[in-house]
Amino acid sequence: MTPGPLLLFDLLLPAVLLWLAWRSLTSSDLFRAVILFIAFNLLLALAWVRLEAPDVALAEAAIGAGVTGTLLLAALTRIESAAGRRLSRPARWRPAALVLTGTALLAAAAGLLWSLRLLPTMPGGLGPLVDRHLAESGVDHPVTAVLLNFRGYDTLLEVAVLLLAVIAIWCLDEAVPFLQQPLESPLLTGFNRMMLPILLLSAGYLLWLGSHAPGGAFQAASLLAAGLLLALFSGASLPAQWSGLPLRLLLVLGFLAFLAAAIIGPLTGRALLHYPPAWVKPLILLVEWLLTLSIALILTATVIGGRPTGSRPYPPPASPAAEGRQR
Amino acid sequence: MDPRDILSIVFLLAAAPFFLAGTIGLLRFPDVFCRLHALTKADNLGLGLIVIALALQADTWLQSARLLLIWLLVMLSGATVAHLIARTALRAGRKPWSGRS
Amino acid sequence: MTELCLGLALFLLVTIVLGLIRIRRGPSDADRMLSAQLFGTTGVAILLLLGQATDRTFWWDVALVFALLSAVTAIAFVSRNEPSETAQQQRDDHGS
Amino acid sequence: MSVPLIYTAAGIFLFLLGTYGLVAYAHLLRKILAANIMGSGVFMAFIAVAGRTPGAPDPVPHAMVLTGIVVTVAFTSVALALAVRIARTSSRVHLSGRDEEQ
Repeated sequence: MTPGPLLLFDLLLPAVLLWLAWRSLTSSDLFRAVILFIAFNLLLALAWVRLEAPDVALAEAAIGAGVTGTLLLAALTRIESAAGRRLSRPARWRPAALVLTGTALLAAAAGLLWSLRLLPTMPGGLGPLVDRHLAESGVDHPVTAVLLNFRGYDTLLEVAVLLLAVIAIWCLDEAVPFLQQPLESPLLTGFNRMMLPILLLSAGYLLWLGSHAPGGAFQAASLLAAGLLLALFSGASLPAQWSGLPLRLLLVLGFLAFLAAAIIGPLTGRALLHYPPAWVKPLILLVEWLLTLSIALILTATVIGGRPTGSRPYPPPASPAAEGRQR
Repeated sequence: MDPRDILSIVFLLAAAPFFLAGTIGLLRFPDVFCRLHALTKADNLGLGLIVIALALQADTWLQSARLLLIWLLVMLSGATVAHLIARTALRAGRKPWSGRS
Repeated sequence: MTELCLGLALFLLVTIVLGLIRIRRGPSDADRMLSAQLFGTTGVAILLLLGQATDRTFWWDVALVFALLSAVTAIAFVSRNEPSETAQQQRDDHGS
Repeated sequence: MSVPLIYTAAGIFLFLLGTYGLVAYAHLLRKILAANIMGSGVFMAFIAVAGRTPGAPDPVPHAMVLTGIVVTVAFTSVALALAVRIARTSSRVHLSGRDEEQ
């Protein structure tokens, strides 16, 4: 039996999470929904801590607190400037439809919970299997070993998904100015000057940590992306000549490195993604470093939400008209 | 119970009221600026006391250094955010609360 | 010692629940952002306490990430709400 | 009352809450939030069920959920870009044909 206060904690946290999710979905004002969702993401990281999932907690904290919140707020600003700030209420349901959906959902819940009771608690799962082969994986931390070696295929395609996301976003629209008008606050520039090196160091720390403890490329990349976002908020942007081929190369670099490492296997008579045992460790480290750089840029590009135009810096500075209004 | 444990317990117990004060201030104070005031109390002192208590329990200097770093970062971002939110509220024309309005 | 850490972590979670009232009632967006900021700090405190109670200090890395990133969303909010706040915001505020 | 059971039940209810949100609202941003909540529910149930086995936590579900979180960010960003594009071109943020505010 878990000790008293811990059990209360485990009863209260899911309740708070459910309440936040419910309030986020049903609140009339959209901004309140986004803020409640950000609070939901913060507390979700606590749930992963209680479920003994350190890597997932790190990823949720880094991506949830850093990237998703900024992504939603940026999108909300653009949507409201285009479609106005109207409150939206749920669809007015005919009673029959409401009853039908309600019972369907409750039946699904009952079914799932019932099936949970029948689930046998089979011993060990895949943990012991991973631990047996951990030595050959080139890293000491099981989750990183699974991510980059045993199930490298998922991670390879996952980076491809991220790349596709950027390509899809770039097809839709050109980059709009990231801010209506730059936030010229001396405190912010001072804060950025202090925070950017710290974020860079912490990203390196998480990346180095990934080989023997919870951490790794994705968490490090979201920290780097958060640093880049901080820079964007104080008006920084990539000069025009860098936002052409060099940016595209950097975005694709991580995926290409992983692909090259994967292809070494078949070239040397092994299966795809089967790294030659001699240089497993350096190969994985190199791939992880390049992945971190590319994913950080990809996450930032998704927040900017538009393709770079050859002539202007990426994202373009605030338009002069907005500056005129600036006090 | 060696003295380190006792000191840690004292610091932990001392931290609780600051977090409570921060939250009650957040609920009771009349406008944004006072609430910002209450919020930063929880940051600086509440977390600071917890960090001191845990640093006493830490086995190596590295761990207490990590705790200190976390505390400094929270204070740094707390102060910056408090300034920026207050500035936005002020620019949006929100007057600070003044007596029975 | 661990009992006290767990008890305090539970107490901090209760303060987060109290903070939810401000998110619900907070008249202006700034108040809601404020409570989200308080959740971040209290989250760091809870993580530190849980790390100490369960004797696994890698929870402190999660606290480090929280501490680093708590400012990013708030700055996103601030840059969104520059002087172009609508009048609706003013009416909202007289409620407090 | 084991800890994983609580979180599995919470995960299931989060998923169903998200399903309701996805169905009930026409506003695109709400549908994206609902989809994220559904994803978090599935991940929580998955890791909670994986946590039921005794001994050290099983790394494979953790790796898969980590991948899932990153993919969730990817699809959220594309969905938001589409929503912004729709808002810009049709100055409306819902797809339903009826014009009244949904």
